[in-house]
Order: sequence, then structure tokens, then C-alpha cells
Amino acid sequence: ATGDTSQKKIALSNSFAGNAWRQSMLKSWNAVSQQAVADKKVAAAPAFTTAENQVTEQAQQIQNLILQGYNAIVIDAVSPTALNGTIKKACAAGVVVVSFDGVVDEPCAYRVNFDFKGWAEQGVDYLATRLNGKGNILEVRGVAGISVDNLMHEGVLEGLKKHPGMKLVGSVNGDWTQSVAQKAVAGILPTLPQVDGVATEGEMSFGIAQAFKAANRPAPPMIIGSTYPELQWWSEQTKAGYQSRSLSNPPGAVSFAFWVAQQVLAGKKIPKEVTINVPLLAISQQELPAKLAAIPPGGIADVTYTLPQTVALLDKK
Amino acid sequence: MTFANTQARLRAMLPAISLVAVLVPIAIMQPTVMSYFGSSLLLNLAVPIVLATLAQLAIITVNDLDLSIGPFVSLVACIGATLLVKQPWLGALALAGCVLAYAAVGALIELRQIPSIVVTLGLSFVWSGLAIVLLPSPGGTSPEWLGTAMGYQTPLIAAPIVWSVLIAIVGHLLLMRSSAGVRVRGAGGNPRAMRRFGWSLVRSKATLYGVAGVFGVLSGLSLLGLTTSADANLALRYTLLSIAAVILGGGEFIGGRVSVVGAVLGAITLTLAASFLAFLNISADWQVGMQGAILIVVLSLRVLLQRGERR
Amino acid sequence: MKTQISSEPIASQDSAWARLKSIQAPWAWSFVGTVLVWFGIVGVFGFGIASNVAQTALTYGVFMVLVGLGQMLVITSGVGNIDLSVPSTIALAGVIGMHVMRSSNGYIALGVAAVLGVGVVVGVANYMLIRLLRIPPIIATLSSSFIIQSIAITQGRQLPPPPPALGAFATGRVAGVPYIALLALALSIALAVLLHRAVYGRRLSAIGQNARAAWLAGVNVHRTRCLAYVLSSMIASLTALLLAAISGGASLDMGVEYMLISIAVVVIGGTLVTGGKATIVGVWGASMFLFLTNAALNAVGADAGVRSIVYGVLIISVTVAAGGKVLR
Amino acid sequence: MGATSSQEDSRALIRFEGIGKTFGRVRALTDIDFAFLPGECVGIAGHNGAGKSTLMSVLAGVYAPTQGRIEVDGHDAPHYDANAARNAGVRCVFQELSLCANLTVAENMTVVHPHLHGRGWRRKATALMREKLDEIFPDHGLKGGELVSDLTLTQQQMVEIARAFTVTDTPVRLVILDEPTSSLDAHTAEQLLAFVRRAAAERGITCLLITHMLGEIERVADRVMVMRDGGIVGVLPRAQSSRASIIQAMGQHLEADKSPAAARARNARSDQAHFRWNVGVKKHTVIEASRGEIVGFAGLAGQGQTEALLSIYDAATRHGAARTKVAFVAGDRGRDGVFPVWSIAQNLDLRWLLGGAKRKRGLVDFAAARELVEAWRAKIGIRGASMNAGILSLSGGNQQKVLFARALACDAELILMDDPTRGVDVGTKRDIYQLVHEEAAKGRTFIWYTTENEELSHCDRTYVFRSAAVTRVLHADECTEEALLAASFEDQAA
Ligand SMILES: Nc1ncnc2c1ncn2[C@@H]1O[C@H](COP(=O)(O)OP(=O)(O)OP(=O)(O)O)[C@@H](O)[C@H]1O
Ligand SMILES: Nc1ncnc2c1ncn2[C@@H]1O[C@H](COP(=O)(O)OP(=O)(O)OP(=O)(O)O)[C@@H](O)[C@H]1O
Ligand SMILES: [Mg+2]
Ligand SMILES: [Mg+2]
Repeated sequence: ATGDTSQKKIALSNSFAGNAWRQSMLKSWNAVSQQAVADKKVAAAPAFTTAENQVTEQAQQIQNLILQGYNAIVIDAVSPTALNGTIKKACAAGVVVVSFDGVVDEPCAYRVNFDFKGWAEQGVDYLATRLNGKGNILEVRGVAGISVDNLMHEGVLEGLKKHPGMKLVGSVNGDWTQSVAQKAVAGILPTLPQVDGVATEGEMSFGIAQAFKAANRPAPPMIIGSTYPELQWWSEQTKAGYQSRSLSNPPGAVSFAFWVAQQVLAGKKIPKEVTINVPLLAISQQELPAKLAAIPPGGIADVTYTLPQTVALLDKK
Repeated sequence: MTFANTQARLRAMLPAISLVAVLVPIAIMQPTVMSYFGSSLLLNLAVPIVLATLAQLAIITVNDLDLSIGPFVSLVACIGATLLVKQPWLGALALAGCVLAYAAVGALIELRQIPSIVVTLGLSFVWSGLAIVLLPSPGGTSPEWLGTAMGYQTPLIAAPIVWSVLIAIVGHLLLMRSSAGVRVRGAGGNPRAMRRFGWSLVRSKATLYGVAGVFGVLSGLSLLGLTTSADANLALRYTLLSIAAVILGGGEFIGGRVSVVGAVLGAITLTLAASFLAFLNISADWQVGMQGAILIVVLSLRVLLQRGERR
Repeated sequence: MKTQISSEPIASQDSAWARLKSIQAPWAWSFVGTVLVWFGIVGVFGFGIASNVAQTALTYGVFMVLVGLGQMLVITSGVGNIDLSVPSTIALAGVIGMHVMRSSNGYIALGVAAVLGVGVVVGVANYMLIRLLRIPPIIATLSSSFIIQSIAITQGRQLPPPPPALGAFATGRVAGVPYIALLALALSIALAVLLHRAVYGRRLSAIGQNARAAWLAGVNVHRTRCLAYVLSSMIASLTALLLAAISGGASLDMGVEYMLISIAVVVIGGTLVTGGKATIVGVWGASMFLFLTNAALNAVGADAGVRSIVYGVLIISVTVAAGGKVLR
Repeated sequence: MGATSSQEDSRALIRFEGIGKTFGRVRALTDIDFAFLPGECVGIAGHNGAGKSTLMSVLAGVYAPTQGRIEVDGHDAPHYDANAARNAGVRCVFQELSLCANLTVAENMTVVHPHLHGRGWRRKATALMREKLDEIFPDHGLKGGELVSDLTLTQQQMVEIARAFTVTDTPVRLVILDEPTSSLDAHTAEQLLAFVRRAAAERGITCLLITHMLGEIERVADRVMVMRDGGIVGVLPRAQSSRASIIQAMGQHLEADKSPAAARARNARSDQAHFRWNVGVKKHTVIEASRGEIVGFAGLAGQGQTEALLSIYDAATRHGAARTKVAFVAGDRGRDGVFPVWSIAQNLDLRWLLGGAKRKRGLVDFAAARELVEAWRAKIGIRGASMNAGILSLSGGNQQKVLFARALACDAELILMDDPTRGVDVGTKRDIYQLVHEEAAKGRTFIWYTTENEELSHCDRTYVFRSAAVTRVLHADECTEEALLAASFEDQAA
């Protein structure tokens, strides 16, 4: 749609800024929104972040954004359900709500997300092909009580159901943090038999690998995330014959959510009932050297979307 | 004596002054907040915070600190969103059980003479765990009546303000005016003397912890009514927020000095202070830091006033 | 434990009974717990893994010990004193350290100095909030932690990984004992000397019991308490460096879990929460206890909710068992 | 009234038979037999740690005795606790104040009167309290709505005493006053003593008065119970309750050498005052002292003497020209002096560690510390516990001695004393006076605030305070009781 949105204001309500992924996301948002403001696509598009990653805090923040008269709010929600009351208020006030990454249940909001369950399932499938459908699997989960963690856990279980030869021998919470994952895995490893594969929820593979190394065990196959240390480690291991692939949810996809909000404001009809899945970022063994060379140390492999790309993706569905 | 009296009055006025100091700039930046709609949007999340603050206050009264109130409120919301909807009796029973557990912990802390900080720290793990077991992933729905109650539109003045005033009055009458409340506060002021005069400290602590449990339950339910669904991490930040609110309201960690009205004002002030940010335009990097800075400014305001009064 | 006895300068005349009572110290409980859990794990999974379990506990429990030691100093400096800025200090120190060291072994010393400098600045800033603005420590350090977090965020992009030598140090061990455990032990001994043999320990204990009385007895209350906060932040910073080294890079959220844990290990370890009495050994016992409990729960496959419940019940039980350590 | 006889026993209000009490290894009371008769006033005297407070705590139901039986109105009372005591009409003013500082004066009434509740309880409590305060301390100036923490120590003491005499549902039949005058000035103490006599004579309330100021006992007591080492060593009838005979019964001999003031007439003093401070409101009041001088602070209690001491202390510890090596002896032990976690030895050597001790490579020299503690233990005669025992196991007076030793056992040139003999027995006081003179002779300067006018005879010069300012400076020879009283009540000269 090409309606005039140059007077419209879009806000990003982000629940948490304390990890690399969210940091990249904020950076992408800033880049795309500044460009959009410069191009007179929107009047303003600031990002707001809460300090403690808490429902009540974000709910309050969204209510304040409504008060301030934003036309659209892109929300990376801390909880898929607990913001519903607030989001209903926003919709009632005529605000377009696009939820992204942390999506929400509330039917009046648009949903832009990654296929977390499918991601986890693919991970198990990959392990199954590597292990010929047989072996002991350790699961490293994210933060307990978070919906993404549950989705991915379901995906893992689903995947395991398809491959009865693979056995889940342990499960720990790594909180999507390398050091936490490392500690948790190190704690459980001594009590485990041989571990043939690790089902992870992304962004923790480096910590897991460190824990295996410390326990003098070889790193088993697992899906790698997209942060620099992970890719770097993978690339080093490649020399020793280690094979893997990387699958991740690119934080830059927030630009996609931004354009969705802009398009809705511009009058485009987008279904609210279905979740729009942004593709995951996959890196194969062959692509690794090129990708690794492209990101700076400490960075993250990422993709961002332009308006035409977004529209194309939307229309394809 | 007049000096002491003005001092006491100033002490009581401080929370109100802080509130005004935060409210005025917000109202200037965003005049709509003074409307019925604006004030209810700005303040409706203050109600559960006010209730949680009173729960914390009950415990600070006996010189203890409750590090578990946030997880407890979350647990209550989870119970409310699951059991209370499907099996109301079981839900009510579970909530009553939670209050009793709180009272029992109070008695235990006094009986064994153990530090409340660690016990409530342990308790916070227990509440969180129960909440996750009950509601492994966010969801559930709020009971109908709860949503209606929290969505109730009061005439003239926005509902959250009416609620807060009511809570403040009830709390004040209970803890500050009634003779039982006075005695319970005495247990915070001079436990040794209370024991000497034959009062059971165990009973005082159990009572206050029980009261904290009741307020925690109310807080959780009102929060659930607002959010319409629950999650195990729903209100973790209430722990520190409630402590800050009690302190801002003129309470002290030791000596049983608390003020119910002050704490309610403190809770509202902190809610507003957090909103301040949304009205300022700061780069995302510094927003978290700004929240800290605002907290510092609001609290040091209290201290500057107090210091002027002391000299 | 030696440090315990030497804290009583005139122990020679102690009766047997008094000795017995001092042995019945609160920290003993956490050790009993540790041993029980360890035997539990070994009992279930066989004796073969005993040393492995002990080693991992030593490697990863050490971080709890370190943050606990810092927190212990702050808690000892008087009722209400708590440092909630530990996680963000860890984030900031890690970030700064990685930037300064630029992945090069040659810059390690500089990095360590920079990180300790971060600790000093954070500690002094925390104490300034408490002293000049008279904000209760629990709120002051929470507020400052937000600000520190913001600073860490601005610096936290594109972090170089730690220098290889540092990584090797963090993961290396001698005779099965990790280097970092030895480092923590050395730090503990240094602190034990500071607390039980040097005048500073007496000053800290005095202000912890009664700041006014300490002031009237000639103790410089502010300097003593300020140093406690500074030491706490410095230890947190050092921890950040080791955490970054062992996990191959600093991240903004690597300290988050240590906020509550640091308090838990101090108090379970038998340090008086009301201030005035520190127990270094207890911090070790409590850290090992909590780490092993968590590992055991993971190992038996308890899910997160159950794990959390058991964890909480254990903390309460240990406290209740050790209870009654008030003075009257 | 004479000594206990069997005929009087039959009308005893409360009777103790073979009461004993032990704390761990400490025997605080042994085999106490005593009958408290209605309407008499019993003075109780004894050295520090004699067991007076413990005995009274047993009477108030705070401690259950480890041996013996208690009879109330002739009936055996096997479960005698605080509530039973209250029902028997026993009230107690404890040595350490028992008011809740966070409550108002009136609110504190609910603590002793469980029946104050329901509508209008607050008004009732205020009226009761006001009435009693008016009766005992006519010019108290309290309204009832003040927070206790805003009151001075003297006012708190007054409130606590008045509270003990108020009546609601149970009659007041016996009131224990454990060192009630320790923080009252001469004027209010006089009011209290007069009231105690009236209460005993006119209303038949049994009053038990514990005090180290034997003159007070002399004035009001019908009988004097003299305690020593946990036992009663004598019960003196009124006719024999002179100061001298009480002291004799206590087993302490007080030589009548009342000539310290003469000894103070030292000649080799420079005219130049060595120290000079501005204290009080707007820093208008000037306090001066020279080396080796003992300067007294006097006046009614709570007229700003303690504040003046604190501001001198503050000035002396700050960096700057006025910095001096200073030590402080606190009067309010619990608040200002004692470190409850520590042993007696640790409490004693703290100030020495901070100034005066030689350090071995920055570390504490434990051997030297032990020597120091032993030396002071011998010097001031701390009774009742090993030096490694917790400080709280000492009686109040003995704790005070430890604080005294703490201040003297260091390099301080200036010693500030905030009513340091509060709750200290006669014998110990004499030791302390001697110590002060010795140390002053060595060149240490003392500033000594005291509520006991007799002690001012040890001072070279005395500043009399009124409303936080000095109204008069009295030299040793002019420092008579009359002059002090006159100056204390004098309005501030502009
Ligand atoms: N003038 C005083 N009167 C009573 N207590 C004091 C006084 N000064 C200090 N204290 C006690 O000793 C502690 C530290 O003393 P210090 O004088 O250094 O602090 P302070 O009073 O906060 O200083 P400042 O007023 O300069 O900020 C205080 O926490 C207080 O308990
Ligand atoms: N709670 C306690 N625990 C241990 N010992 C105690 C306790 N209370 C008192 N004592 C001991 O009992 C003895 C009597 O103490 P008590 O306080 O009755 O003395 P007192 O006669 O009141 O002395 P003072 O005149 O100094 O107040 C002392 O030796 C004291 O150390
Ligand atoms: Mg006594
Ligand atoms: Mg006196």
C-alpha cells in the first residue's frame, strides 16, 4: 500500500535490552527507522526499553505510549498473554499493534514471528541425520516459564517422537546465556552417560561446547547459533573435522515488523489471524567462511529487510 | 515540643511532596494525563503495586524484609488464572493456603530466630517453582468477575485513584489506628519490651506475615484482573519496587516505623516515575540508566527535604 | 577452620564448652548439606563420577564464592547494607576488560587493572549514593545498577574475545584443582587475614554491629563502609573477568543470576544478616551446597519448577536448622 | 515496720521462697526468700551484678526462676509469667527502657493494658497517661501524641514511670522501679521520690526502688534489701537504713576522704586554655579546657550536655586544626557503647587498636592485646565472667566499666564522658574517680557530664547548662549543691 504515512508515529516497545540479540535488534530498528524518517516515510519512530524485563513494566510503558498518541506500536513482548489487557486498550484507542519476536495472543494485534517450534524440530532432525537416528540427547533450554522456551521444547519433543532411537538423557536451563548454559551443562555432565547430540535453543552452543571441553569430552553435534564466538568456534572446529550448521532468528527482522506497521498504517490489508513467519537465518558449512568474514568480532550474523522485500514477503504468503 | 511536632508533620508530608514533584512535570509534558481516561491509563497498574507495597510494609513493620513478595504475587496470579477459573473452590483453598503458609513462615522466623531475608529468599524460589509447575507457559485467563471488578468505571474520578484511596484508608485504620495494629507495631519498635510484658512475638509476626499474605493475594488478583492472563514471571520486580515504595513513604528498615498512607503515595510515585521515561525522548541505550537516575532523584528528594528539616 | 579460632584473640582461656559451641557454628550446616548432596549424587550415579562432580563444583561454584565474598563484606558492614549492583558490575567490568585486553596476552595486566578500576569507581559511586543522598543501600545499589547496565550496554557491542592466556588460565587445573579455585582460595585467605587479623576487620565488625557506637569508639564509619562496598565491586569485577575467560567472551547478561545467589550464599554460610560477623568458610560451604543441589536436581531430571521448589525448600531448611544464631 | 516476721508473712502480696536463677553457667540468684508486703517501700541496693535486676525480672514474670516457689496472695503460683504478674497487679519499670520508640506516648499504653481497645481507646489512653504524668511530674509538658523517639531520655523515663502507675482493669499493687532516677535530673527525681512515698503510704502500692544513689533509699525506703552476689545479705529496717549502714551491709568500705577537690588544686597549670570549642545552638557557647583539667557539665538532664559532648567529639575527630586524640565514654550503653556480638575483651581493646596499639606489619598484635585486657581487668575489677565471654553476659554496671576501660586504654588526650557512672555501684564509682584523677594528673583532659551533682566536686570547673546553652561557669570552690541548683534553674542570660 502506498497511503501517506509521513505524519504517523511508530514506537517500539522493547521489554529487555540486556543481551546481544536485543542490542542488535535495537540497532537495526534505529537504522531502519532513522532512514524512514529521513525518507519522510514516517514522522518519528523511537524505541523504548524497559529495565527489568517485566510484564507490569512493559504494560505501563505501552499505556504511556498510547497516552502519547503513537499511531502504531511494535512490541517485543515479555509475555505472550499478560499484556493482552493493555493491548486491548491500545487497539480500542485506535493504535495499530504489531507484535514481534515476543508475540502476543491478543487477536487485535498483528503477529510477526519466527517458527520457533519448527526451528527446534529441524534441530532434532539434523541430529537424527547425523546420528543415524540413534543416540543420547541432552537438551539445553532457555529461560523457564518463557513461552519461546516452551515452544522450542515442544518442537524438541515432537522431533524426538519422529526418531524413537534417540533418547533424551537430560535437560537443563541455559537461559539463552553462554555462561549459564556452560555452568548448567558442566553440572549435569558428570552424571550423564555418553552424550551423542545436544538439542539447544540457540545462542548457547559456545558455552555448551566449553563445558564439554572442560569435562574432556568431544563436542557432540549440535545446531550452532549466529553470534561471533559461536561461528568462530565452529570454524575452528571445522579444521578438526567437526561438521554442523547454524540456524538462528536474525534480530534484524525487526525491520520487517517496522515495515509491517508502516504498511498497515498505509492501508494495506494484512491478516491478523495468522502469524507471519519471518524466515530463520541458516548458515551451512559451506557458507561459514564467507559469513564469518563478514561480521566483526563480537557481532552477530544478521539480515535486515527493506520495504520492497517486506512487501514481497508479505504478498508471497 | 512544637519543634518535634513540626518535625513529625514534615516527615509525614514528605511522600506527598515527592508525589507532586513527579506529577507536575508529567502533567506539563503530557496534559492528557490529567483527564479521566489519562489518569486511569497512567495509574491502573499502580493498584497491584500499592497492594504489594502494603504487604511489604506489614513485614517491614516487624523489622523483616520480604524478598518473596514479587514471586508470590506472580504465583497468586497463576493460581487465579488456572485453578480459580476451572475449580473455584480449589483455587480459593489454594489462596487461603498461601496466606497460611505466609503466616507460618512468620511464626517460624520468630521461633527459630532466623533472618527473614534468607527465608524469604528461599521462599521466593518456592513460589516461583510452584507458579511454573502450575503454569509452565504463560497463559490462563482471569476469572470473569475479576476482570469486571478491575474494569469497573467509577464516576468522576478514575477507578485506580479511588481504589488507592480506599486501600490507604483501610490499611491506615487497621495498622495505624486500631489498638491491635499499634501492638503489632510495638513488636517492631521494641520486641524485647513486648516480650517482657507478656506479648507473644510469634503471634505478632504470624499475624503480620498473614496480613502480608492477604495483601499479596489481593495484589496478585488485581494484577490478574488487569493483565487478563498470568505468567510465572509476572511480577518479580514488585519485590524491590515495594521495598522502595515503603522507604519512599517514610518507612524505615528497623524500629517498626512505617506509614501506610506514605507507602501508598510512595507506590504511586514510583509508578509515575517509571512513566516519566516514556514522555522523555532518550536513546534506547540510556533508558535503563534513566530509570535508575529517576529512582535516585526521587529518593534523594526525600532525603534533601529531611536533611533541611534536621538542621 | 583456622580463621575462625583466630578471630578470638584470646582463645587460650576458652573452656571446652565454649570451644564446642564455637564448633557448632552456623557455617557447619552448609558443609553438612554439601557433603550430603555429594553423597546423594555419588550414591545415585556411582562412585566413578565423584571426583568429576567435585571438580565441576570447584570450577563453577567458585564464581558464587567470589561474588559471595564481596557481598559478605557489604552485609557485614551493617544491617540493611546489600549490594544489588553485582550483576551489572559484572557486565560492565567484563565489557571494559574485553575492550582493554583486545584479545591479546600482552594486555592482560592492563585489563586486570582496568577492571579493578571499574570496581573502585562503582563501589565509590554506590557508597556516595548511600552516604550523600542517604538512599537505603538496597535501593541505591539497585538504581546504580541500572545506570551501570546502561553504560555497559553502550560499550557492549562487538566485544573481542578474551586473550588466549586468560582463557587457558580459567580452564586450566593443577592436580585436578582448577586454577580459579586456587585464586578464590588465595583471595579468601587474604580476606580472612583482613577480617580476623587486621584492624580493618574489627572496624568493619564494629560498624556492622552499631555504627553510632563505632563512631564514638573512634572508628571512621564512612571510610570503613566505603571500603566494604569498593571491595565488593572489585571482587565482582574480578569475577567478571574470570567469567568472560571461562565462557570465551563477556556478555551483558552473564552476571544476572548472581544477584540473589550472592546474598543466599552469604547468609546460608552463617554470616549475620544483621551485620557485624562475617564467615568466609561459610561462603564456600554454601556455594558448594547450592551448586551441587542444582546439579543433582538437573541430574535426576527435575524440571525447572520442581527444581526451583526444592532449591527454595533446601535454603529454608538449612536456615532453619542453623537457626537461633541471634545474640541475646 | 521492721524486718520480716511470720505475722507479716501472712499478709504478703508476693512471697519468694528459695528462688534461684542461673543463666548457663552464671548463677545470678541463689536462694532468695522475701515477702513483699502491701503498702511498703522497699529500697534495694547492691553492687553491680548483685542480681537486683534479675530478681526484679523474676518478680515481673520475665524470667522463670530455676528454683524455688512464688506465692501470690498466699496461694502458690506455679506458672508465674508476665501475664500472671500483670494480673497480680505487678508493674515494672525496667533498667533499660521498655517503651516502643515508634509509638506515641499514648499508644505505648496499649502495651501494658491489653484491655485498652475498641472505640475511643486512644482518647482513654491519652487521658490516663496525662492524668498520671500530671500527678507524678506536674510540669512535664507532654501532650500524649508525641512519638517516643522524639522525646529526650528524661522524658522517656518519665513516661515509662507514669505508665507503670496507670490503672485500667487490674489494680496496681506493686511497682518495681529499676534505677528510675538514673536519667532523671535532681528536680524530677525529687518529684518521683515524693510520689513514691505518697503512693505507698496513701494507696497501699508496694514500691520497690533499686538505685545506686543511696541517699534516695535513705529518704523513701521502709525497708532496705541489700544484695550481694545473687543473695540477700541483709534487710535493714528504716531506722538503720543510713547510707553508711547500707554500704557496710554491701560489704564495701567507703573511706570518708572527700578531699579530691583539694587535690585538684594544682599549681602548675598554664593560663592558656589548650582546647576551645564552640557548641550549642548557632555555636554561641564556648567551652574551654586545658591539659590535665577535669571539666564538668552540669544542669538538669537533657539540656544539651550530651549534644555538646557530641559536637566536641565531632570537631575533635574531623580533619583540621581542632583534631585531637579523643575517646568517648558513653552513658547510654546499648545505643552508644556496647558491641553485642563481641566478647568483653574485644569490646575493651577496640579504641586501643585504633590508636595506641603498635601494629606488627599492619596486623593486630594479639599478645599485646591480651596483656592490655588483662591489665585493665585487674585494674577495674570486672566481675562475673571470663574476658572471652560475650559482653552481654555482664551486668549493666560492669559493662559500663568495660566502656570506661576502652576509653582510657588508648592514646587519647581528651576523654569525653557522657554520664559514665550511670548504674555503677558505689565501690566502682570510687575506683573510677581515682582513675580519672590519676589520668588527669598525667595530662589527660576530661570533660565529664554527670547527672549526679556530687561528682562535680571532682571537677576543676563546671559548665552549667540550661536550654542547650551555658548559664554559669562554676569553679571547684563555688560548686556547691545550692549554686548548682540555682544555676540549673536560671533562665538563660542573653
Ligand atoms: N553528630 C552526631 N550525633 C550522633 N551520631 C552521629 C553523629 N555523627 C555521626 N553519628 C553516627 O556515626 C555515624 C557516622 O558518623 P559521621 O559523622 O561520619 O556521619 P554523618 O553524621 O552522616 O556525617 P555528615 O553529617 O557529615 O554527613 C552515623 O551513621 C551516625 O550513626
Ligand atoms: N541474660 C543474661 N544472661 C547471662 N547472664 C546474665 C543475664 N542477665 C544477667 N546476667 C548475670 O546475672 C548477674 C546479675 O545481673 P543483674 O543484671 O541482675 O545485676 P544488677 O544487680 O542489676 O547489676 P547493675 O547494678 O549493674 O544493674 C550478673 O552477673 C550478670 O552477668
Ligand atoms: Mg541492674
Ligand atoms: Mg546518673
